[in-house]
Amino acid sequence: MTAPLIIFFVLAALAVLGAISLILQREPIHSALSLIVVMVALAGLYLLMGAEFVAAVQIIVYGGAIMVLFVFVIMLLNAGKEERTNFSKLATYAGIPLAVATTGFIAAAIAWSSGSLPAAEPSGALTSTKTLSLLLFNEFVYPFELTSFLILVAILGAIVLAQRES
Amino acid sequence: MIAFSGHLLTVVIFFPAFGALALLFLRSDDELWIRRLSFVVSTVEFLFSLLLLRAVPIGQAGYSLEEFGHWISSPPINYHLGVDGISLFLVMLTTFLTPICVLASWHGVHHRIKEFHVMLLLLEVGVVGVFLSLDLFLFFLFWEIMLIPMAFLIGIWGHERRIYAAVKFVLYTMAGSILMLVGIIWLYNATGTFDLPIIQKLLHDGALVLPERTEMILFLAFFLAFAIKVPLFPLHTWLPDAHVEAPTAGSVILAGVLLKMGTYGMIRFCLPLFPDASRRAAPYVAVLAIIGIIYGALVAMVQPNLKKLVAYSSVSHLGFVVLGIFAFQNISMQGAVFQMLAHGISTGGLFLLVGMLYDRRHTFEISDYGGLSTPMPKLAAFFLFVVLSSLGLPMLNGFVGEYLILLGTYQVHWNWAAWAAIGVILSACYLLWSYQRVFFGEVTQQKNRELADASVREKWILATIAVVILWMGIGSPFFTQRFAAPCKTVIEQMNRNVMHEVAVPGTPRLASNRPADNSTERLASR
Amino acid sequence: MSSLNQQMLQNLRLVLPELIWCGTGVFLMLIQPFLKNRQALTFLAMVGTSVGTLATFYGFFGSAFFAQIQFDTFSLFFHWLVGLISFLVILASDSYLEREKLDSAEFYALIMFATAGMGVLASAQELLTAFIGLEMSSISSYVLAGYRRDSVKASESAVKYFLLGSFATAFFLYGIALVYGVTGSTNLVRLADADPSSNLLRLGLTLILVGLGFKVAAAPFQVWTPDVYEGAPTPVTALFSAGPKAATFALLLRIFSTVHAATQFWFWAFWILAGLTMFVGNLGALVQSNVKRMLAYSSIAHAGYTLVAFAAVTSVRTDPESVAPAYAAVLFYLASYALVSVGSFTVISELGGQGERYLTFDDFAGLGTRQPFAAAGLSLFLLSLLGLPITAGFFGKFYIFKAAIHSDLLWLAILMAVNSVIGAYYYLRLIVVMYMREYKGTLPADASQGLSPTAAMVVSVAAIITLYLGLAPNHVLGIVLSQNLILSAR
Amino acid sequence: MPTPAHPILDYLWIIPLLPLLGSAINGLLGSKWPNKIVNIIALGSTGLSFACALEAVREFHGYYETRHHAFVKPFFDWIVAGNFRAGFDLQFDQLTVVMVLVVTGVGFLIHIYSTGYMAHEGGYYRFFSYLNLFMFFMLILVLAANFAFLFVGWEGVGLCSYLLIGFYFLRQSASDAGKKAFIVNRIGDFGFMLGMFLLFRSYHSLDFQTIFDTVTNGNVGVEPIGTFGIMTVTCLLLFMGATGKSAQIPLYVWLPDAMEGPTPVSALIHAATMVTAGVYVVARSNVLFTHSLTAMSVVAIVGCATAFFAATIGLVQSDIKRVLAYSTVSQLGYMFLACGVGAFGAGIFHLMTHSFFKALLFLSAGSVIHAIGGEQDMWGMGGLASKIKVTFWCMLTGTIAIAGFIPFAGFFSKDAILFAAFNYQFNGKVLYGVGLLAAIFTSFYMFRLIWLTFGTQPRYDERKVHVHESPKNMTVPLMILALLSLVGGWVAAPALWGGRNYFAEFMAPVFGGEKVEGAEAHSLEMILSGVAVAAALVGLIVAWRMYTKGAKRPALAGAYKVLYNKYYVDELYQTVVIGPLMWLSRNLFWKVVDVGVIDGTVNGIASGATAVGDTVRHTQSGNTRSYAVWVLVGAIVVLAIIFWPILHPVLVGGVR
Amino acid sequence: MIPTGHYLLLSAILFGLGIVGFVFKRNIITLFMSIELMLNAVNLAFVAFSQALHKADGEVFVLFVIVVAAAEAAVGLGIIILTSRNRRSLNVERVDLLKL
Repeated sequence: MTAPLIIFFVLAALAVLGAISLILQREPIHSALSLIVVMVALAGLYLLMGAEFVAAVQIIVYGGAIMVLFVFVIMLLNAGKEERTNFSKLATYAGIPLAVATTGFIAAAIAWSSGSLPAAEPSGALTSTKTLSLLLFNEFVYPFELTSFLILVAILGAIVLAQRES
Repeated sequence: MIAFSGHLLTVVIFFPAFGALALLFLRSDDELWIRRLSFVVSTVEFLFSLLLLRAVPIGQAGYSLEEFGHWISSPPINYHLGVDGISLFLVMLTTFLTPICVLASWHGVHHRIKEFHVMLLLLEVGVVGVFLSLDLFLFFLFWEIMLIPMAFLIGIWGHERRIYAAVKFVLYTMAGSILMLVGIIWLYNATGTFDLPIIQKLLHDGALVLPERTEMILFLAFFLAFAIKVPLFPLHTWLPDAHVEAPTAGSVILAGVLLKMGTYGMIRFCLPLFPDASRRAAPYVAVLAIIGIIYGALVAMVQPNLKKLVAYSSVSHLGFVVLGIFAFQNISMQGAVFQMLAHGISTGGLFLLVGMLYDRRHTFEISDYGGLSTPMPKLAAFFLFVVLSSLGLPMLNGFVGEYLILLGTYQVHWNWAAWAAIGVILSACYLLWSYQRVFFGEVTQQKNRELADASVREKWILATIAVVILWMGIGSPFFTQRFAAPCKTVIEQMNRNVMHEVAVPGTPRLASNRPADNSTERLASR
Repeated sequence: MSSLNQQMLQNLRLVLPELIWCGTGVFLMLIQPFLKNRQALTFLAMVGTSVGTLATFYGFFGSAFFAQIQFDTFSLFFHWLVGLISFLVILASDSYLEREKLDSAEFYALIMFATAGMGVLASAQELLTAFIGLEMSSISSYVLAGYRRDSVKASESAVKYFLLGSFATAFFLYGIALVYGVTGSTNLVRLADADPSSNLLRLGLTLILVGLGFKVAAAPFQVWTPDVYEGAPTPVTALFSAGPKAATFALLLRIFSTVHAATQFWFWAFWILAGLTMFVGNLGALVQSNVKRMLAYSSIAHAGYTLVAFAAVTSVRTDPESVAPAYAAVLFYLASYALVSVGSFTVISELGGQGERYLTFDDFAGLGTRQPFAAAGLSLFLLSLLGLPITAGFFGKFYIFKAAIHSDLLWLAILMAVNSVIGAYYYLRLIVVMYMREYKGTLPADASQGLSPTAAMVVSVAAIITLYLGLAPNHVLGIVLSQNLILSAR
Repeated sequence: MPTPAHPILDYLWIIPLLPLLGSAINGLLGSKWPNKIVNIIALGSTGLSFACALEAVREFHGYYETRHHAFVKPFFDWIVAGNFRAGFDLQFDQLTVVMVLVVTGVGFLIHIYSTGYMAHEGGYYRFFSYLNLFMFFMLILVLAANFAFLFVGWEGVGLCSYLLIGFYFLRQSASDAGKKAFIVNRIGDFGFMLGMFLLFRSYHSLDFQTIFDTVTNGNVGVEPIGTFGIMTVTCLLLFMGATGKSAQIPLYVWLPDAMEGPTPVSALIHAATMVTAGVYVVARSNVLFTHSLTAMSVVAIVGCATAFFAATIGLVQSDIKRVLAYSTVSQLGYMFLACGVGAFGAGIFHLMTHSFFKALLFLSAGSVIHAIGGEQDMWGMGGLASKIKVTFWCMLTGTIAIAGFIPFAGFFSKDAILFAAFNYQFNGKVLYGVGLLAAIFTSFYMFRLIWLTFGTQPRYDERKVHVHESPKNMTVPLMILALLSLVGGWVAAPALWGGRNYFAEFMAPVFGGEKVEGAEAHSLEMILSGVAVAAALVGLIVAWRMYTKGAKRPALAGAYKVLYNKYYVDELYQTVVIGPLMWLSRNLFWKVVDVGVIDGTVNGIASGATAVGDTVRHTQSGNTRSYAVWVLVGAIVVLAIIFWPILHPVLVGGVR
Repeated sequence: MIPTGHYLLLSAILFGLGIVGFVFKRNIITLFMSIELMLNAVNLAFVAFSQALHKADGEVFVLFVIVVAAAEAAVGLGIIILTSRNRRSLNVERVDLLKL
């Protein structure tokens, strides 16, 4: 077993555990922290694959900005312990099995056909930020510009929704 | 006159719509002028339809006054109109009954008078359109359009359970017609056209041969829609409700014309387009028709409600028509067409009369009447006249149709005719019994003692109906000679691809010493 | 450099509508502090919408931005459609916003952005761009759904829409990822060359179907629809039921007409979704007592009808030449439904009274005499939904039937016929209530006295177009049937 | 083609048209007119019609001399469809001569009588309108040249019968009787119509001449007895119609009830003319009937049975008109018996004489009822002979005539029938025996009627009832009819002493020459005549013994009760046919099948859809978590469909 | 030498856990976190494919996804705040006024 593989498994385990913890924690704040763990683990994996810019963005924007927003809202709303109500009979009895079944389905399909995938690229050749930016401003310039409007929408939406009645 | 001579059919179809439009400009509390205007419009419309009479030469099988215009290019839907001997009289029946309905509603309809007449005229547009369309799509369009004004007539101006009846009417009809739409589209898929004459020509030339199963399915899709409209047993239960709840004018149009759309559809579409399927289905259809004849009559006999009784009598009478159509005999086919017209007049007349009674007493229960001959002898006389026409007294219109149907049917299926003829007995039973209970005997209820006899308006309505009844009963060739050729054509189209001998159940023994005859009837019977 | 500029300008011409719509949105936001006049804002928004829509004439057929965008008759059609929808919704919102005392600048801005998103969806040739477009319209929609901040129902509507919508988006995105993995690209042109037997590709497309199926409210992904539609401000509901749905269908059509993986299994998927959706929508609507919610269920049913045409498109029995009418059926149906839906929700929005309180069937009793115009308009729309001739809905249904039968989907056609009859029942019920029942009790003082002029305009426009499409469907059909559509999609 | 030499024959329609005009004028305008004007219209039209008929007969005489075939003239088309044509075609031949004269002549007399009888009734104009209408239809019936047009008259007279029976519509029993008459007739018409259809199927025409010529010239074999060939079926179906119209078993039940109508109606319609229409049709179709021995036998047996059966009921009836009604049924039976045994001429002869004396009897009975103030029960009469002498003598004439005493009309016709029956090849003796028995009964009940009505002491309250003789306009027709009852049979009289039977000879062109009678046959006829007169005497004597003195209404018991209640046939029909049919219609067809099953299914579908809709609605729980699960369900469904090729072997394999 | 399949499987598992979280959690905020988890799984898949295919555009997609996630977070949290203000509860099961 090579080192990258070991690292992979460690990070993968971390991510999975973080995700499970996210589910099992009853305090929202704990869940949020668990999610951050997942994100950090994923960032590690990105690095492992050589996607350094993405890894950085993952940490900075995702782990940093977005999750801070979550934590902030949790604090703001003073969200207490999650109450585990079971009003939905369907979700209570069929929810987890169906979720697992769906996952199993997807996972099985992927496992089944991963052989047909292009050969896996070992970590090494890092994707340069330049390549990314060229792509971003050439091929993907239109969606990129659209995202600016998207963010504008988000800002507008947040303002509209969160403002107090005058 | 010259200006629209090329578009007479368009004028006949849409003139009432303009009348309706004109009505909209009247103030809605200006009752008198609303009524007058709609009467004038519908009368003028009737006069227009009389012009058609001139345009349909006696003995001509094809369509006259054809109008053709491209409407939608893909799929090719055309504004294709035409009139032949069969549709001619159905159109005239419609245009004849509409002014009468306006008159009949003069005092019977009290609220939303403007809307009422608008709906009546729009209904006329739809019905006339159905009869004059030669494009399957156009036909379907008018077929559906006419539902709405009818539903409104029932639902707004009807009686206690009017909403139930209106909804039932629409849903029943729609259930059938939507399947017909599927059938029409399927047929289009097979032929690439909605044009009826073209499809007929394709079938005739053998350019189009529908597989057996497809033909049957298509036949059923069309037939179901028509059978519901007719209504054929056991699809008839919308009819009593619709009739009982509808206002008089609604009942008259419903019984007089709308039911005929079903039988008209059978003649115009089912038989010529799907001859083999029709032939295979005929025994089953005939059995249903016969059940309808007898069953309708028996149920009519025990109805405590006068209007329901007339409604069930329609089930019985229309059973004759269906039987006549599906006997595939020239004679019975002509009888069926004639019966359609006759039933329109006489059952329309019955509904008018029942409506007049209702206007006075506000009840349809037979038990609330009794002895009405004493306070209203004239109305009683008219009622009896119409009853007699309905039960098929010779020299009145009801007889000719029934007689020809039975005669024609008998030529190939004596047992069908024999069973159906029981209906002739039963019709006398329920009609005379109900007439007796309503008009004969002592007046039992104080309220009935003071009832007014027929007013001048009512007398005019009834006299018109009576004259037509008599005329149709005596001068039937005036009618039959005009639709003889189209009927014969239908039969011929039925027979064009008879390759093999189709065994006709129940006839052979008597047929043994029948002289040879190579008329069309013989062909049809094979 | 200049050639690059030149090229850029050419590119921009193709996205001009979106730019104008977004620009109007930004402009509205900027001017909001200075312009308090609601009607002026409405006017501005309408000008923006119409100019954006008309800007399509400045464009040309072709692709732009490295084949991210494909501008063809198909996208032209949807640009006009969403433009028209937004125009009408904005017009209809005017009186609503006044009555509910809501800020209009943000509202219109959000609609503008949503419209731009739908425009992107309609012309996207690339899944990622489509995703951004989808998100633009979705995120705007989430906000619009909760725009009545003080309303408990509206916020619930927003939260449900948001949570479930994001959930579905995740599926969609995952699907894109898988497609990308198989084809090495997210461009639909490349997708066409992909090996249709690849399981990963199939999985990806399936997940995309789940995501988009959610957006178009196909059963069993329809669950969010009634709740969200009911809770959202009615003009917004009008928008939801017409715009995003149409745009998402556009994308779905683009994807699944491109995929050569049109095996019988896609066909069966659409078959079953269509059948389920029709039944769920119609049967659900059958038992509603709230008109708005009834129309929400009905919108599910209509998505089902549209899916019938999808089944026809993907049917293995369909030969390539004859797929065109099936596309046409989808497009025509969406157009006819969208107009009718906007029209009917507009009437509902006017009649609901402040806080949308008078929306039960009983509140509609006697409307025929109380408000003849509103009742007549609503009736016309209901009849179109019902599929009665001389309305747009009839031809919509007709073309779908035709497509279905052409592809030998007889049973699906029959199911659709059965559903049409079920549908007829509840549409008629409302008409019956309006015209044949008297209003019981006294009319509340704050109940609407009549349509506002703007709403009346919306109703008139929608009614006229409904009738126009019902009498002369040829012109619109000519557009949707033109060759470009097929060529570019393939 | 006819020449101008025959003004009436060429315009033959004038004969039926006149009464129609009279009817229309009176019916439409008469309500406001005094009786006098109504009289003028009604009598004028009928009288003119009678005159025209006479002229037509005269012209026909000349016509036949030169052409030797019936006069047939089509006037205009009535129903045309395909190869079917029914026209307003009129025919005039020897049979028509008899019928037209009887109808117009007796009809005219009864019209006159009615002006007196109905003078004080309400609806005077209506009555005459109906009566004229009846004349019209009856004339159509006898003049028609094809079956379809004959059917017009056939149904039309049924209608008039309905109207006139129910003339006193305030009485429930009257309107019931009218309805019953019409419906029972309809049952017969059912057969008649089918018969017509079968004829058309066989001969592609309904014209008498075409059909009869085809049969006569077409080498159509006679269908032997016991077989049911096409001819037999046709004839039996036609005969079914005849049993309805002419009140034969099993459809006779309407006629006794028909006595609810005014008495002149009973005389005209239910004695003299309409009820004989069945006989007329059978006679008219004699060409057909003679080709089927089975049908002939059936006709004979039914006729004979009816003659006997009705006579037995007549024995005990207490209502004067009912006695006459059953007598009519019985006499009609004789006529059918005659036809059945091939003696069509005798049948028509009896038809004619019967129309004289039965009209006479009815009118006299009417006169009695008129005199005694409306009472119809014979047990409430008695001793009237001295008070209403004219009526008494007329009635007595009629009674003698019907009983068959020589030389009255009835004797000759009945004798001819019995003689023909005696000679009939299949069980002729039995038919004769039963017929003779019926003749005894006839004589008995008729003389019983005379004694109960006119003999002994009054049984009514003389202080309350003022008996008075009827006015002239009633008694004069009586006297004319009495005369006819006496002399009406004399045209056939010479046959009795070996001379010519003028009547039979006259009818020969229609019925074919009757069998040439040898001397042996002649002596037999003499013997049988004697027997017949003896039989009448027996009846007379028994009646005399029983009713001359101290006659009292007998207690209802035993056979008497059965007879009095007409063998309970009405009750039988009621319980076996009508009751169950109504019950079934109401409780099974309407309430169970229609409302329950069919409408139940329809509404069931609707409520089923609503129920399913409710279920669908409840999946919409409002809980976002549930919704998420639904999305998953959808995802799995779609995944399962798409991956079915892979999934399928896995799943199926797993099951295995 | 890590096969792409490994990454993909991990991505699938994380995606699945996101689904599980979505149907299991009740707090709206954590529900939303589950969605973020799913988006992260998608990102992982994109990066893995991108590396496997030697194409950088997969990573560009990740950037877009992150931006979209951010936008969603802004709006989503706004909605959550609104809801909690209106309903005084963050339990998604208690937000069930609209139903049937």
